[in-house]
Amino acid sequence: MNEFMRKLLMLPPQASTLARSIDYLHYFVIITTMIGAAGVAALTLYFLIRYREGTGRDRNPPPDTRPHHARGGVSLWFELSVFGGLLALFVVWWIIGFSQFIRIAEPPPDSMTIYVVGKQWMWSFAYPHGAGSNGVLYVPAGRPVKLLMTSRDVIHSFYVPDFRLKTDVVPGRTTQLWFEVKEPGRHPVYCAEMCGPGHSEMRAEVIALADADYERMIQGLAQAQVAGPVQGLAIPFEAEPREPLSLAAMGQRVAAEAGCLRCHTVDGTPHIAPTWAGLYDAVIPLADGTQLIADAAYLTRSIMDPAAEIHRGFTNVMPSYQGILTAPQIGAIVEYIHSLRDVSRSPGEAPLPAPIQGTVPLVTPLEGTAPGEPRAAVPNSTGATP
Amino acid sequence: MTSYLTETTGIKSWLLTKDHKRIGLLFMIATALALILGGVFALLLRFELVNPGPDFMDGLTYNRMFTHHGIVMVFLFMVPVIPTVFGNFFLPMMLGAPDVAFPRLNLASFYVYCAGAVIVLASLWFGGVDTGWTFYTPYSTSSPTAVATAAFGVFVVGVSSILTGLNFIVTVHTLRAKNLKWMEMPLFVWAIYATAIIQVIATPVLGMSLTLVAVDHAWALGIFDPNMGGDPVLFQHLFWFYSHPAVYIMILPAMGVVSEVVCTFSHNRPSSYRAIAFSSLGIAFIGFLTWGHHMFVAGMSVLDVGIFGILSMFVAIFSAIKVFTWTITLKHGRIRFTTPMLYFFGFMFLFVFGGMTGVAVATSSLDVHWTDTYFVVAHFHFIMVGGTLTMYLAAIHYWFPKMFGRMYPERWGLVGATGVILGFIFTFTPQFLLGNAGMPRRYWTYPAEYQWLHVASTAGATILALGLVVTLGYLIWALFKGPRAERNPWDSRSYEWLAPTPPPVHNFEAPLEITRGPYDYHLPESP
Amino acid sequence: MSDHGPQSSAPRVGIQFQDLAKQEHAAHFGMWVFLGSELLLFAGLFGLYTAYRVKYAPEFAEAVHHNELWIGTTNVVILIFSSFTVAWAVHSLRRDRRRTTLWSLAITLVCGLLFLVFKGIEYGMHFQEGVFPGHHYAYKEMPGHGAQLFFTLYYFMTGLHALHMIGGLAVIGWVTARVARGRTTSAYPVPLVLGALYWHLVDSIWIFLWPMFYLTTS
Amino acid sequence: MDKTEPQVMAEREHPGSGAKYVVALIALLCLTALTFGLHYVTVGELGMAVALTIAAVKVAIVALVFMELREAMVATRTVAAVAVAFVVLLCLGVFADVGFR
Repeated sequence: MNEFMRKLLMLPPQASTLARSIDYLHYFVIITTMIGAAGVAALTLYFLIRYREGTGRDRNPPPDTRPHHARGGVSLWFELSVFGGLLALFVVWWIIGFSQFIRIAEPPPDSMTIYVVGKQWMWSFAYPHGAGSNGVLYVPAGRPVKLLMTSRDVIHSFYVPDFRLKTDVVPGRTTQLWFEVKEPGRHPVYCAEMCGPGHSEMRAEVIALADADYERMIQGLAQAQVAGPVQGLAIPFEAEPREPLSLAAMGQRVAAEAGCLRCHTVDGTPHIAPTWAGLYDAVIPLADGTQLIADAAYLTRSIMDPAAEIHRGFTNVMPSYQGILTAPQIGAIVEYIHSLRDVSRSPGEAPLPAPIQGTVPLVTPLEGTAPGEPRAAVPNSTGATP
Repeated sequence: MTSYLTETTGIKSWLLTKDHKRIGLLFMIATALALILGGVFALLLRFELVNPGPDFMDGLTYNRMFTHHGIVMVFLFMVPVIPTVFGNFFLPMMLGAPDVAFPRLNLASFYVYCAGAVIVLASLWFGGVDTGWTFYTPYSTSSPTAVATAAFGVFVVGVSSILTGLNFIVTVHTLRAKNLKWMEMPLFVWAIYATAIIQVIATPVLGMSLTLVAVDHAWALGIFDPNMGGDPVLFQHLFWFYSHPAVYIMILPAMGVVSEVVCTFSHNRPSSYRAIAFSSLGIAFIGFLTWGHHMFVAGMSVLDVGIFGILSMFVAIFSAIKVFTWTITLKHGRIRFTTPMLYFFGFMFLFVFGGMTGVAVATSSLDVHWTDTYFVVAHFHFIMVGGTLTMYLAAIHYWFPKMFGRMYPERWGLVGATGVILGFIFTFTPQFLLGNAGMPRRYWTYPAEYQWLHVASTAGATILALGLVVTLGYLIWALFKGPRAERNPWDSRSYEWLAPTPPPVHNFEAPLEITRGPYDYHLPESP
Repeated sequence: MSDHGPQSSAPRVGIQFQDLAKQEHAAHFGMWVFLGSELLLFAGLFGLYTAYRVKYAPEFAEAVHHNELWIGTTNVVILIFSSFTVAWAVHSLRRDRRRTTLWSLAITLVCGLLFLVFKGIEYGMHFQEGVFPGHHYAYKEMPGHGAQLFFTLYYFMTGLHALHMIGGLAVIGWVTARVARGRTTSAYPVPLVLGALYWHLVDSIWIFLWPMFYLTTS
Repeated sequence: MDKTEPQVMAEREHPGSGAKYVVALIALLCLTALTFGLHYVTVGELGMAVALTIAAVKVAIVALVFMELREAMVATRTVAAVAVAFVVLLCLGVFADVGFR
């Protein structure tokens, strides 16, 4: 029955744990709708034929002489029960639908987190282990996955028809979406909010892997064993570290490799470029006399276009990293700067947070850190700062 | 007595007329041009979608095309069409009044509409707009296209809408003929009155939000710009505070036409006058409480999802009351099956299906899958085209004799109506399935598995367009060659039929005194 | 709004109206519908103010503190007084006291201009500090997004209100001229009544803007 | 609904005393002073609520006395009430989103 209805309505496969129950409500609602519309049309047609002019039936009832705005036709009780019943039906839809919506909106506490960045016109994914991918989202099957999503430019919408899920990806905010894929497989991802000329090419793919495959995949020990060509803008998996890293640790590594730390210090020491210590969310003076808050948006802009807003007291010597660093890499650097937020801007005033040794857990508590709490762990993986 | 058509002659006597009937005809020409333009855009879109890959457009062109299809159809056709054409022409006549309350304001409204339309179309010249008719920020404030021009044009059209609404509200309150009580007004008047309330209340909010977008686009005010702490979702709140009630601006007048058509041609009084009249007001007011159901996945609070979800369920009940009342009205009638009745039959199926899928998409968990897919596209076209456009066509046929003094050819009418309704069903039923299958809206290229449904939809659109062309053809023929019409060819009891055909400048030979209700079919016709 | 504004003191009834009372009622009622529509023009901005105030409560309070309380308060008193004078003008016209009417209207006009002058002074003070709307905002002491949005809204709402003020001045000026020429008299005071209604609406909106933008609540 | 037109005519022909306008003016100025004084005492959202409530009372006085809503027809009063109600409604709907995210 489920399969028959699903195929009849051309619904895609029910790949997430929530999909089937949502589809059941779908069948209920659509069947009722069809019965309603067909019933009204049939009744109308019946009356149109039965009471057509010249059949003789048209003169059956005695002329109704009550004023035209008096009630007529059918009994009040009949009407009330029709509308009461209809309203009750709609309210039942609402109750089921809204309770399902609450389940859709609240991820289970044990979900693993993946960061999603939408930008014109591609999807980037950053994993807790520090790896990143564009165009293909790898997830473990059978485990709840929570996506924390934001946009670099305009509103996008992350839509996976096979999961029956979609959430807008809004710049300046983080929205979330969670799902649990039932089995390993591939599922198309669309952008569902008009975002410019490339809107219809802003597609991606979710590839669900068995747990063990996922672990190997993400640690770079093995390539995904998935049959068939990769669709859309899929770009091969990149940047697999040898050991699991937090996003901030990943940022630290990228910053070192890309040469950022040759000019930017991380302990507040004055150098060629503004220090990253305590920079995040700080109010900084600009060369043109204005001020702004060094938030994620500003930091990102400065990496892409350093000359636009120069910190007062510094000369611009920095090249643009647009096209050199990938979106997840930039996100990781910003996250790294974020992790240095509570470091004092002038050295000696406050002790630096001690570098944490060793590896960090697979699922890092990055998103849970509130101001005042210790920042995310930063393993000193690459050794000395150049 | 000379008719309003021939009382004075010359271009100037038309362009500077203060006669509500002539202004109605001016609007009829202007909105028909908008319909043709929007229809051409729609056909181009449909033919681009025949193949999954690019055909004769690129992404930007396609985006501009659907944006202009939306803006032209919504703001230049659907919103103004029935109130400004048939409301203008028949509202005063149904009240037994010689004109609307403010005739000069009425003419001003026409020219403001024209100015707005010209500005909207001028934006095409300046590179078009590619944001969709919804103008969502921050895309709309950063798009390099002529967003500010188009937004300003829509603002100006909105002013016209407010002026018309204001005029109609005052007309209903002050110009009812002697002895014409509120509960004896024809039901079309109630529908137009309820529409006018929405126009006056909701349109300024749209005006303000589009002004914010236009100013932001032009001078970077950044009130919705996330880089400056703004919240783009707030724009959606303001936009839908107008644009959801705007759906009722579009459908309520069509419902008014249904009430008139069904009573006249079934020769019966409405099974409950009060139910139809008051549900119009109910729709007008409850319709304002549901705007958030367009934003379930936009990052709105779960609380708001719940509130707007349940309120959306209530508004559907009022439409259900109307549908039910119309159906029962047929019972024990003496039904004459004419072209307007065929449109009515089509309406009953399309509107009920479209309306109930509306309740379905307001069901929050289902909306998560459906929103921004072709399902929503199909749903609102069922309401807009299946509801409003069919009843607009029914209204043209129903009132054609009174407006022009000639009859349209009935057989051709039935052929045209069949084409329109069948074409419509073939166009939009596949789109429901496309939406179910997960095809997002506003895509110009798409995965190949969706192709056959797109081909079916395009074929349907072609039939729909042919139906409309046939209709336009025989109506123009009938305008000049149709047989002369009597004063009351449908034997209706509504008051506008008491006037001569076509009516003289101030509508009635003598001030009308109301002695019976507009649906007193048990009484013999006595003018 | 008075579609059939009489050209002489003898009122002319439009063909569509049954009598003069209906016509007066139509004009009056139409004006009220228009005022309702005007109010809704501000509704979106009130909504935005609500939202951003919730989101940036501390910064809003600080920014409110920065606005010149004395200017806002003087302006609220000025407008309340002008509302009284315009009401008094209507009252006097109905009693055929043309001189009082004209004086009341003149005071109203002066009040309106005074309001705009104060508003201009305040804008000037803001500009000097670099408090500009939107991207052009450059005030160093309050660099936060909340303050920036507050001032953008401030410019938008007070600016829109000032535009209405200018419109109101034009209407009242036009009515004053009509009264002075004896075209609007107690026989048909509708143009003055309608102008006054509009003026009161502009006043009422400022009564709300005053606590929103000037009374600190930190 | 529009049965009260004679009232308008009556108001036009027999204008009442002007005292009510003076009383209204004094009341408005007193309320303004009260708001001004209270804003030093009350703080935070409570202060805003108090200030807006007084503002609403003031606008009610302007509408009822200066704009003669007290003598106006039911229809006119309905228009005023509906317009205000929809402004409040818009703010509430937005608040229910932003305040509860």
